[in-house]
Amino acid sequence: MKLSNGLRLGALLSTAALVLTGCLSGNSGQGGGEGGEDPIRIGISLPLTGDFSEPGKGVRRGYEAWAGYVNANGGLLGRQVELTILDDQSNADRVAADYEKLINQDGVDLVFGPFSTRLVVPAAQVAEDYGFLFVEPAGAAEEVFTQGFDNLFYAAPAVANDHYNHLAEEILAMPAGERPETAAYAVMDDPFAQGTAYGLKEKLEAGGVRTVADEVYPPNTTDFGSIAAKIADSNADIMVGGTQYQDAVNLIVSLRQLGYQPDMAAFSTAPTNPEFPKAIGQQTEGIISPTGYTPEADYPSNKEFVDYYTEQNGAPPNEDEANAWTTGQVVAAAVEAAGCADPAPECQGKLIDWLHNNEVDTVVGPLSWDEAGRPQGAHLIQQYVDGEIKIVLPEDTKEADLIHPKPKW
Amino acid sequence: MSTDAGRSLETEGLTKSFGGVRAVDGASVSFHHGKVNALIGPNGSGKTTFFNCVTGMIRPDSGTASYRGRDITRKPPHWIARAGIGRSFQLCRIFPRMTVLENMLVSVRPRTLLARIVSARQRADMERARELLTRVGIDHLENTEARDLSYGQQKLLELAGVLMAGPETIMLDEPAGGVNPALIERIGSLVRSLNAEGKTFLIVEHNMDMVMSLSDHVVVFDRGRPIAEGTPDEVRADPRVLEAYLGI
Amino acid sequence: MRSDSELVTGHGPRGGRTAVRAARLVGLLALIALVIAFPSMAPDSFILSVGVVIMSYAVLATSWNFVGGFTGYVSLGHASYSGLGGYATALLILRADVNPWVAMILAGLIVAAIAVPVGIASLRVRGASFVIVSIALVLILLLVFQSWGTFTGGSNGLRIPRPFSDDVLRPEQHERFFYLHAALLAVALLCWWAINRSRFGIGLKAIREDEDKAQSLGVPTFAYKLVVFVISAFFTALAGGLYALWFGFLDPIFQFSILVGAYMVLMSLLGGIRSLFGPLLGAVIVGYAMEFFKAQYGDTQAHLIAMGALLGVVVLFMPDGIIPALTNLVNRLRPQAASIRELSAAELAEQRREAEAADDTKEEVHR
Amino acid sequence: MSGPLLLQSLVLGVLLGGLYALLAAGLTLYFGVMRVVMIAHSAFLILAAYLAWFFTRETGLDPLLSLVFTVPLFFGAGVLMQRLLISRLRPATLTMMSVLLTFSIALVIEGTLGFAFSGTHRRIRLPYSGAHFELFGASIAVVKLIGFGLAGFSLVALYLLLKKTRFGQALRATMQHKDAAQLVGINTDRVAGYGFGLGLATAAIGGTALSLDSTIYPSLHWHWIGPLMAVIVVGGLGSVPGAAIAAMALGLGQSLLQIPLGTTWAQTFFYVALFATLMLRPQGFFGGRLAQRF
Repeated sequence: MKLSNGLRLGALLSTAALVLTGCLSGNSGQGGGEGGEDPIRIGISLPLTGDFSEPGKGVRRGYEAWAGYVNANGGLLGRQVELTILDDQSNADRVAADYEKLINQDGVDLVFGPFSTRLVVPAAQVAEDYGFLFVEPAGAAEEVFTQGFDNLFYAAPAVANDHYNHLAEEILAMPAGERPETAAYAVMDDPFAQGTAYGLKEKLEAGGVRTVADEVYPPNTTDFGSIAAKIADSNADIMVGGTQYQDAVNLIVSLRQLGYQPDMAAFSTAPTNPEFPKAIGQQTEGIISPTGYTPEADYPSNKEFVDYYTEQNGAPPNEDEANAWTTGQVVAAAVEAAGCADPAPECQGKLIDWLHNNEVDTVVGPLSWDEAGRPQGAHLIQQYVDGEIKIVLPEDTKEADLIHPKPKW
Repeated sequence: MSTDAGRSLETEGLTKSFGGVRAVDGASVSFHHGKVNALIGPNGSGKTTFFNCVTGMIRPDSGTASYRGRDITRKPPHWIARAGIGRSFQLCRIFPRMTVLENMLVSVRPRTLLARIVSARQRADMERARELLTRVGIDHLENTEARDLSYGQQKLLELAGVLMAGPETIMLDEPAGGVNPALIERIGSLVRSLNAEGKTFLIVEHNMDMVMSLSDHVVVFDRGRPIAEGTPDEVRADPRVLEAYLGI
Repeated sequence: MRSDSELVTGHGPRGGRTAVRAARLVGLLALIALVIAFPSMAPDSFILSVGVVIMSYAVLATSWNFVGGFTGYVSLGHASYSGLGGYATALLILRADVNPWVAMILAGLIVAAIAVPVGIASLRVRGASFVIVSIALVLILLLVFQSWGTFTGGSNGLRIPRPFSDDVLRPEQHERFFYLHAALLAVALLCWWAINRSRFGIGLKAIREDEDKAQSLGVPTFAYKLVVFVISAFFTALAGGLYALWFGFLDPIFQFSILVGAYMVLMSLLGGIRSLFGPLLGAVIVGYAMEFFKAQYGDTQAHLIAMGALLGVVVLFMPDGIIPALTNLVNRLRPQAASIRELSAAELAEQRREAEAADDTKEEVHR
Repeated sequence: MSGPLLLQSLVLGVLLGGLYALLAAGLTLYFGVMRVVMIAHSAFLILAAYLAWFFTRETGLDPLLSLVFTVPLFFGAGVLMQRLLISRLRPATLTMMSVLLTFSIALVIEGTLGFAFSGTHRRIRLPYSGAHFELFGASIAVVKLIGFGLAGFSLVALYLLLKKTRFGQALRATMQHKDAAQLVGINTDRVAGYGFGLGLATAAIGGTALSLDSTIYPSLHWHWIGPLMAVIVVGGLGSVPGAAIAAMALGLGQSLLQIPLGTTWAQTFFYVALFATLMLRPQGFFGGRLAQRF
């Protein structure tokens, strides 16, 4: 009792603070790297654990494949690239702290974006504050582009609202008898998922397709009985799901349990997941999904990517991997053009300016951006045909014909 | 007020049942102001439940309780405490991780907001607390945590804490339970001297020697209601009491 | 517990007392000096940002400890109040164009007002309902803030403009916010200290020890619990608002998260809920440990397991926290600290408390 | 709102309410025997669902067969948990500390599931997952009916156990008045242990039922614990039939409210009911606080 708390606490805290500053700053001061021999260090934070971990891991595979490919082919500006990937645990506070750490302590030369719209905004803020170029593989929702970031670029063909553009055109061009008249929407309360479904809804409503059901559900909903009941009750001609993955699976099962059979069913993201056909089985036939990427696309760099990735990982890449690779390609193009890759504001400024004014050829096609970082394209539309997912729209790249109405599920 | 001079705690048809068992069953009792009252009865006759009903710890199902003519039925315990009734608990309850002195200071009743936020260690309160601790004989332990006291010391602390609140009437639930004869003697003499200073007592007790030597008025409980009352001698002579205790 | 008893300036030798006071003053000054010096000691602005986060945890844990430490009521849902504080601050700035600092204070008051009905609902009955309501409130707020997109920004989140002009660079922002958090912490600690020594505080501690007994001595337990609960919500909301101003982005799933509330509990409990500086110490330890383990072990789900295990160990083996445990250790090592305590006394008391609960029952059963 | 939709929602509400009822009965058992708010109940629910999924993945057999292992396993785990962990807590602070202890167990389970199976959403693929039949224009999914049947069967079994057996009598006595039970010679410690075991066994059954018709992921338990807490408060803490009735009522209410309000707002129904109960009738609407009935 004589040794007072204050003193003891003071001592403890000072020790802790010393240890803290000591341990955590162990590997600082390696930044810069003006000399040509040093590798170019690239910092990335990804959700490797927690709710977004599945796509997060896909993005990591894409980034690692890209780095491996670049290093095997002479590097960037003649320097090897080295990735520092941190886990943000699917948490916004962490993602900001991670970029803070990458930029300040690990002294990275460049940063790549994280996964998920919910994590892109806080991460982009940190990058902007330090003047870093911020190219991101996921974060397609409109909100990402209305925050006034001038360092942000989305490395995919289209923002969420434009994903279904080809499908909307196709539907509205159908002859009166075939053309669906009513539509039902079931949308996860997530900026990206809402962007895709409501982008289509807007266009269909403008074209005269009535909305007869519009259900929004919280992320991580698992009971879709009631939502399915309302959709089945509306008996809409087409069913649009603004979905991620598990929700689409649950929704489809629930709809089947109620015996609802739409003429067309479109879901975002989920059908492109390789787990999807395993979970749904034969009933995938005719399900439509937009995608920003297909391994079959004949863009110049795509074949190398697919070959290299398949060789490394034993399976062809998916959209997440492709978007990560695209991010690498976009940044690499800017770096090659600007001739620099270091954290200095002048260099990062050059990279940003260059991307605002130029087009980059990538595995998802040529990309260019408006001043807010929106890419100026549309997604391909895929459909399960004979158990395989195939491109059906637009006309010039299709691998199979659109099946309409779709078979029963 | 003059008509209320002799009135203390009174109940009318007080009833409380637990899951169909009537612990207190329409008890109508009155106790005498300024006297040492005792409430006795066999185990399970509802004395403690009765105690808890009148001090607001348990809500009675029906009936009324009043103190000095004021209705106290279903009032919260702190309200009843402020009306002038202090109580101890069977088996003794103190605040184990607070010091003896802090235990005493809990009983201080600030009335205004300002009085609540001033330091608890007001000179006047501390002096009164020390005085009472001296009176019960544990003043040397004031900075000890209450859980480190012996059981007897804890009982004395509880009594001192009740006194600190300055009640007119003090209800003691088995003050002699589990303590040694010397301490029983000490508690007895404390009750006597406090009574001489004008405090009313209401004691639930099994120790017949203590009851008979201390009390002025005895109420006998059986099956949740009073069956006899009077002076110790009258009660002792009452055949119904014998019957209740022997269970004939 | 010792920190409580130390406030009693007892009969001890006068010299010893002044020595204790001097030592305590020196300790306090050292702590203040350390906090003031931290930003200049930090080698880079990442460390500084970690400092801001830990400071924010310390404010949150200290705020939590108003209700947890004084009354012993454990709230697992204090993230409700920090989240509401953050959102109220942001919405006042964005929708009503209020000055950020005024907005933060107003937000604290609004949340305190919201806490009143919540407290009435959850504190009227003892124990279990309080915990259940605290958890339920986080979950309901998550749903509401997620769904009510037109007002709260919904799942898109809400970006909060900087309170300082754009030419204040990020490291400078960190430094300012570090000091702001430290100032808020100082106010919260001062308030805790003032309550701890007041008559109000004595009543609250009596509630923690034995609520029935406190009531029988005239302590208006419900009113006391409600008041301290509202104070706790107020400080938690200020902490939430200040953090929101620093972080600049709110997303309902991270604001209204049970885990955030659980961290507050873990930190307070670990440090010692009955000590003024317990939550602060807990926040430093847990905050540092989180950074350390993440840096060492990276991407595993293990942080959840570690946190769960740590909480379980604290609850089972060290419910009083580190500060009392250390004090006991120090006391035991010093031979002159002879205790009057008979070893069995505490155990006896425990048994009696258990038996005590039976008092009404016995009567019933014996008939 | 059309007639068939209303009927369909009623059917879905009843099917959902059955599962809630079983799980709430488990929570009530813990609270009854030990005054413990068992936060980890839904974590065990998810654990059981994962075990069912794992069982089916490894053996290819029907997930219902996993009950043969999980029910005894969970029963044993419950007994051990009560005897080794909960009973160590000091009675004075039992309610609060048990919340923290069970909370920490929930975190450990969630973390371990994430560690072992990653955060990926899992779903058992059943040949009959989409199967359904029509009843008065409403369609009833076979998997949901199996889940409901399991829940109903278990509830009836639990009811009979509590009502008709000596052990049930002892358990009820312990729930109503532990000290009284002790005084009449019941070994309340042992009974409390078995009560805990029974509670966890309901989580095993519920988890298996859940796994038939839902995707599962480690953090799913947060989604369940809130509504379950609301159910036991509305039902009256400690009352098994109260909890079952409240579960049915709230499940139906949520299902029907989804028609006008949408999914998200309908979920708040549970919490609104919780707050209303505490404001208006803290002892609960069905059965009373620690009801003596049953």
